[in-house]
Amino acid sequence: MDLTHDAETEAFRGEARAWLAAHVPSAPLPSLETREGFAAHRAWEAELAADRWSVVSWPEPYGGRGADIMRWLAFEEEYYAAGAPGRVSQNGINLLAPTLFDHGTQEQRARVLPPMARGEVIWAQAWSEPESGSDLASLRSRAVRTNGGWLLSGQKTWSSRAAFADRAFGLFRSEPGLPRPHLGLTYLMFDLRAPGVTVRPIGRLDGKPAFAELFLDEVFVPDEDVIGAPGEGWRVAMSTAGNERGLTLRSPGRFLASARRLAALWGSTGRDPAVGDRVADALIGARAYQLFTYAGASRFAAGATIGAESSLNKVFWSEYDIALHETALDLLGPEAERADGPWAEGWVFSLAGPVYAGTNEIQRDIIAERLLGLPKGRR
Amino acid sequence: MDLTHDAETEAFRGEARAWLAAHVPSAPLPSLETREGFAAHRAWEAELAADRWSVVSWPEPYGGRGADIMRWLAFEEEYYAAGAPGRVSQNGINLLAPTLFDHGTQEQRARVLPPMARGEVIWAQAWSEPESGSDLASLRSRAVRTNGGWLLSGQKTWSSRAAFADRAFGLFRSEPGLPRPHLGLTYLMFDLRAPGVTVRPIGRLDGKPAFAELFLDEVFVPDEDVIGAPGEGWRVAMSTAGNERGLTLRSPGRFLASARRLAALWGSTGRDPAVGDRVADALIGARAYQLFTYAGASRFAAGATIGAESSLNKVFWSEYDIALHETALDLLGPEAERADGPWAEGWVFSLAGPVYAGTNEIQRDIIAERLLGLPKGRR
Amino acid sequence: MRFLLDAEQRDFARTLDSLLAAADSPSAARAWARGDHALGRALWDRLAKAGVFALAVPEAFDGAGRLPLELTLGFEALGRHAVPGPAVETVAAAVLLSELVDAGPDAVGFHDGGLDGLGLGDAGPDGPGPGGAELGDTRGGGPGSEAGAAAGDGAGYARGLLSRFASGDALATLRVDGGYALDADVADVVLVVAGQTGEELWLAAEPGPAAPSHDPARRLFTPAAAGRLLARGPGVAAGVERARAWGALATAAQAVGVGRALLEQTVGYVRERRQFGVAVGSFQAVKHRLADVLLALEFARPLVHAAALSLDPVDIAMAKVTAGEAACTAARAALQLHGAIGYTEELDLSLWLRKARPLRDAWGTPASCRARIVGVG
Amino acid sequence: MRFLLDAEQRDFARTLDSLLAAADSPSAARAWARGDHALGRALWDRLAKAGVFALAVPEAFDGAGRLPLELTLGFEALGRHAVPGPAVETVAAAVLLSELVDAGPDAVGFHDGGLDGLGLGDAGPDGPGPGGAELGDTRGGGPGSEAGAAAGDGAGYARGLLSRFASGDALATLRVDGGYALDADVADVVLVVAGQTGEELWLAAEPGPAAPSHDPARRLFTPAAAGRLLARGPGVAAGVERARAWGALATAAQAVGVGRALLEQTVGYVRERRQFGVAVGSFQAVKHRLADVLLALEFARPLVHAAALSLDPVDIAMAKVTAGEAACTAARAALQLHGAIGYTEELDLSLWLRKARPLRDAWGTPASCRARIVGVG
Repeated sequence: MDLTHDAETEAFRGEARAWLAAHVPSAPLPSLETREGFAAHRAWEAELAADRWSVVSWPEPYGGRGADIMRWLAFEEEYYAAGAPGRVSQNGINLLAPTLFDHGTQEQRARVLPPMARGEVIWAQAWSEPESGSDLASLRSRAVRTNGGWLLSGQKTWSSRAAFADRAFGLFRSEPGLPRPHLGLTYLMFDLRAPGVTVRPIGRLDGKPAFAELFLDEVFVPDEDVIGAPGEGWRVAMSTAGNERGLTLRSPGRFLASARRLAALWGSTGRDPAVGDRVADALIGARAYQLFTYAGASRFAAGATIGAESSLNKVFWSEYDIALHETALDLLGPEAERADGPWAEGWVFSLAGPVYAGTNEIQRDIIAERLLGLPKGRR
Repeated sequence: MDLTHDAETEAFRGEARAWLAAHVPSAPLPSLETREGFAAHRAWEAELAADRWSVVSWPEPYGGRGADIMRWLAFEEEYYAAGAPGRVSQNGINLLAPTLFDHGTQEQRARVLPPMARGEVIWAQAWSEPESGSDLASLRSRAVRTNGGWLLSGQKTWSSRAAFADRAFGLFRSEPGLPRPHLGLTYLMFDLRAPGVTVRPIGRLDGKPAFAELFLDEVFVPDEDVIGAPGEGWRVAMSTAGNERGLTLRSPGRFLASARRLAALWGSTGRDPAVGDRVADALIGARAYQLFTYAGASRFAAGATIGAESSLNKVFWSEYDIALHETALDLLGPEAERADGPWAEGWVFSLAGPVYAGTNEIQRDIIAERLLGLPKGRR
Repeated sequence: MRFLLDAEQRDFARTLDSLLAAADSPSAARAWARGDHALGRALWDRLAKAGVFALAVPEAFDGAGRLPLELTLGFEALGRHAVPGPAVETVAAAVLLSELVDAGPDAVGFHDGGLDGLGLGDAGPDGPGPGGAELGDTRGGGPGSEAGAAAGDGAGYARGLLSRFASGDALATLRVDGGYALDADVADVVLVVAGQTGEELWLAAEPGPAAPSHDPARRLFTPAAAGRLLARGPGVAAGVERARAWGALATAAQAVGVGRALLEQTVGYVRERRQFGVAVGSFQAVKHRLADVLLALEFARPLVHAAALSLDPVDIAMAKVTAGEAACTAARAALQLHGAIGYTEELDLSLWLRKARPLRDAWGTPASCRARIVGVG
Repeated sequence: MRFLLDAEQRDFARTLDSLLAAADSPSAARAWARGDHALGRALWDRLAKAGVFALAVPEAFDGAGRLPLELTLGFEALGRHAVPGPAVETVAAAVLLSELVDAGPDAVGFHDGGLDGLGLGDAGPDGPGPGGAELGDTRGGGPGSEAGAAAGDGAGYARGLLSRFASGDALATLRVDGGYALDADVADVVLVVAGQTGEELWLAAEPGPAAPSHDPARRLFTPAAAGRLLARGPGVAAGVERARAWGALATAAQAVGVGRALLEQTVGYVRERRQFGVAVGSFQAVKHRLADVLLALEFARPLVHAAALSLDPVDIAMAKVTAGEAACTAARAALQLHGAIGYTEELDLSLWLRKARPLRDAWGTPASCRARIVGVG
């Protein structure tokens, strides 16, 4: 057991650090949930990609560096420590790309991944529907077979990034009436500017259009944009969801950097002893999360898969993130009311953590049932 | 709306304060959960009773002063502020006596209450059975009709005070096989030294025999010791349980005094600013609990009954009590490990709060279902 | 001792509730956030007719006398219906000004209308002032245009304002300790407390720069201590202390109302919303979370009422911190139990969700309240 | 980077677990609480044979070299099985004594066996000391009977002790900063750190008065700094600092084991126990509470392992506070979900329940750990 990165990882880390020091914008970009900020973040993705820093864990042919998970973690630590911008491409990189690597065709990977890596095509996810929030299997949007492809109809919601994104991916019911709701779903990619698509941006609590409703009316999707076999969408998607909830949804580097910023804020606001314990807890939590992730990554590197313990990960970071930001707001005192302060957007963002990617209630059910073996079914 | 006690109450308060100042033992009595302490507390009950301070809210013929609820609250504030001993008679005074006032006969009241008021007969409660903790209606101990009375058989547990008490009261199944488990129960009083009774003391976490198991083997109870009609025990008991969980189970005076002691401890240990907020919360909580109780008492005085809001009361004080004691232990630092310190017994006692008199899980179900109208049944 | 609202008080609360329920306050709040204050001012007129704004104004100035308990009922209703505007600030201004006109000339020197901004005369005559000084006069006045105040001296002007507050005719805002003056763009009077010891009270000429709040129906201004120096002296600092107490009390009451609204809407939602084939409200985790919200609110409200009865600073601090935390507890639960829809500005729920945290911190942060309670602040 | 136990480490942990599961540790803990130490010492012998007590002792003194990670595995097992006795204290004493014998004569002066309590000579010869000084010799020695130590000088005596710690043949306890020396009545060696700057190390003659702990298997003694002055100098204070670090680390690991045991027993209980016609473990409130316990433990354990790898004081403080709080979280949940039966000393659960809070506070309270983490302690 050791916590020392190998020389190759440290060299990689050093290279990343140097590049970031030279390239990270000195002033924060405008919020990526605004039109202006979206464009600025897209440009930043291109800048990352130009020097092959946008998708370090992908194979080289697709624009990556073939970094293993330890190097990816090291990159993320440097990335957030440098105060680099949020990743407007994260839906594509973290959710769609792993699915394509596992279930896509060679042609799909060659066509879809490079423009994703360069920020030319930004992806939105299209999982939820108005009547199926936590209960994803109850999806009702349809994919109807047509000549050379499928016609998508129905409504999706909480489609993050969709207000300004280019394309989207999601599940559609292609064989209705099967005995279990998980059956008969198909995983498809579609163009947000195709005929029949209406995008209605939804403002989140701070008014920024962080997601959208999608109205689909016989939107044509060619067969080449089906991932995996038709009807097998649930199985295909679950590998993505496992990934989403696992090690890569929130990298430890993000929280290590936030905790350091919090400690600096505490220092610069007079080291209020009444808040010291909470600052300590933020530092502890970031370190614990880093170590928990390292342990998972080590198991992963040793060939294990990430299972229900990803629910532990999800509950931890989502509650940690809120506590950290609320501590920062408390240090700001009455100033915390300002919605334009540097901590404000992070706080609003953190509030969604316990809700999305599987509510924490559901995650705790999973922890209790799958990790502790408590009886299933009653909630 | 006003928070000023009337002159009569203030005079009563002054009289109580003066009496307590002259009589409260200067050194704490030994724990009432020990044989020696039980005897000392019994003697204290007699001392209270000698000047009619043991049951102030009872009518004068039974040894009380006919104090209304506001005077009772004032008395309790003075009682705990004076650091007076815990009440070894509380099962009888708070649980059995209200039942006798509501459902007992004149003969029963005349026979049972005066010795209870004088501490000559100390009562244990005998509600729970090994297989029915929170699920009280599932009781299995039997009362079988016999000549001139009943024969009790079965097992009771968690009988508080029973290790050293004289008599006990509880519910027994007198008509088995009825369609609902609440039916066919009878409320009886019995002697803990009667033939057929075996008392097995149970040590609580700190080893003190705070409760006992009772094994009953055809214990004869005369008809005169049935309260209410045979078979009506559940209804009779529920009025007691309502009382237990209502305003009188924990008087605000107790927590006001504890919070003041905590603030003094904080002051005498250097006013650690990292703990100041928790000390403030203890002061706030005691005041909030006092005011909540005053509001309930005012409604009660105006003729209302105490309903499901007693569940709010129970959850509040039980969690408050633990938080207060844990703050005290934190102020004591490594000294907190000592089990013989002045805060130690209070802490161990507080830990039982969320479990007994209806677990807090059940109380929260009740709050959600009865006060908020959420759907019943699933848990 | 009768710690219960009487019938008249309950009627007053019920009347306000019905009035506001009928008035579509969510639309007023949304319009206010867009800078359109017409609906909001119409709401204020109706509340003023119901007597809400007279509750902090002495009878001598057309008020109801100071009735803090009734005021908390009013502000709980304002919170419950997300009424926008500088209501707490107008109450605080009313308390401050009435303290000033009651203070003697040793404690407070008023602007006498004839001197420049630095020269202060004695307090004005004792009787009710003309009260007719147009607010426009003073708002236009900079340090160089003091002649505009000749229509009334400072004390008379203050008296006139008090009548206008009581009638709902004027909105005020207040800046203390370098903090923010809420909604100074729409307030008819912008007061700024300044000076080393807080002994100067300025009538600001300009609202100053604006910053956004997490609650878009609140806008945060930083008016400069410039314009007209209305009053000066130790009585100003003392009056500000009283104003703060009332501001904290009214904010605590408003927070309870916000928390109640959040709880009610969430209970309604989880009873209807179905997931996995059952009502979300039948899950025990949901029930317990909402039980905790009710618990927090039910133990906060008595503290607010008791603080209104005593006006004791420690009682007010207890009420403020507890009500503010209860509203935040309610907001967190409401957000979680609504799921994604709760995270949008589209649902009216957001009008309350975004208010909880600002109210928790305004007019006394939890830290400052707790410090006062343990005697270190 | 490979933050995983290797096969050998996993085997070691598994071996200890089986060994202790077979050894009826609850009976040993109950007997220990009654003052009957035979079963407990038998357990120690078995643990010593498995190598646990050699893990803090350098190879030069028959130890395994210092292996902090393996030590945490051992102590997690001790916690999980509620093994009684001054195990952490013996580890801390071993670290302290080995630091002292490694320090130069400038840093530590040892008792040379020929002088009285105040006169200290140079450190003894470099090679292994006689190691045969009977413990009885020193425990009998008061300030006036120093001749009893002639069998070995201080350094040699310390070396001998280290061998005996490694073999499980001697138990030590330690009093620092006026705190408590755990189980000093049964410990073979009672060390007391004293002096203004903590530069004196005494071999106490008497265990001193006893006080009860919330955990009856722990007894708290306050031995006086009297008996024999074993060593003195700045190296003592430095060695105590290292000993504290190891003590905190071992306690953190023990707390994780206690938390795990509480979780496992509670999961087992709620799967079996039925109320209202269903298993208690099927209630969502019960599930979520236990999920939170698992969460706390799963995020504490990596901190313990990382602290063992670095032995950095901040890492150790993080591990200590997190493991201690996790154990208390587990205890609170275990107590609540067992209901009344959990509140009794009869159920073996109580052996762990009563350990959680003492372990949280021993060898570094949460407050002192957090202060160190933010750099103010």
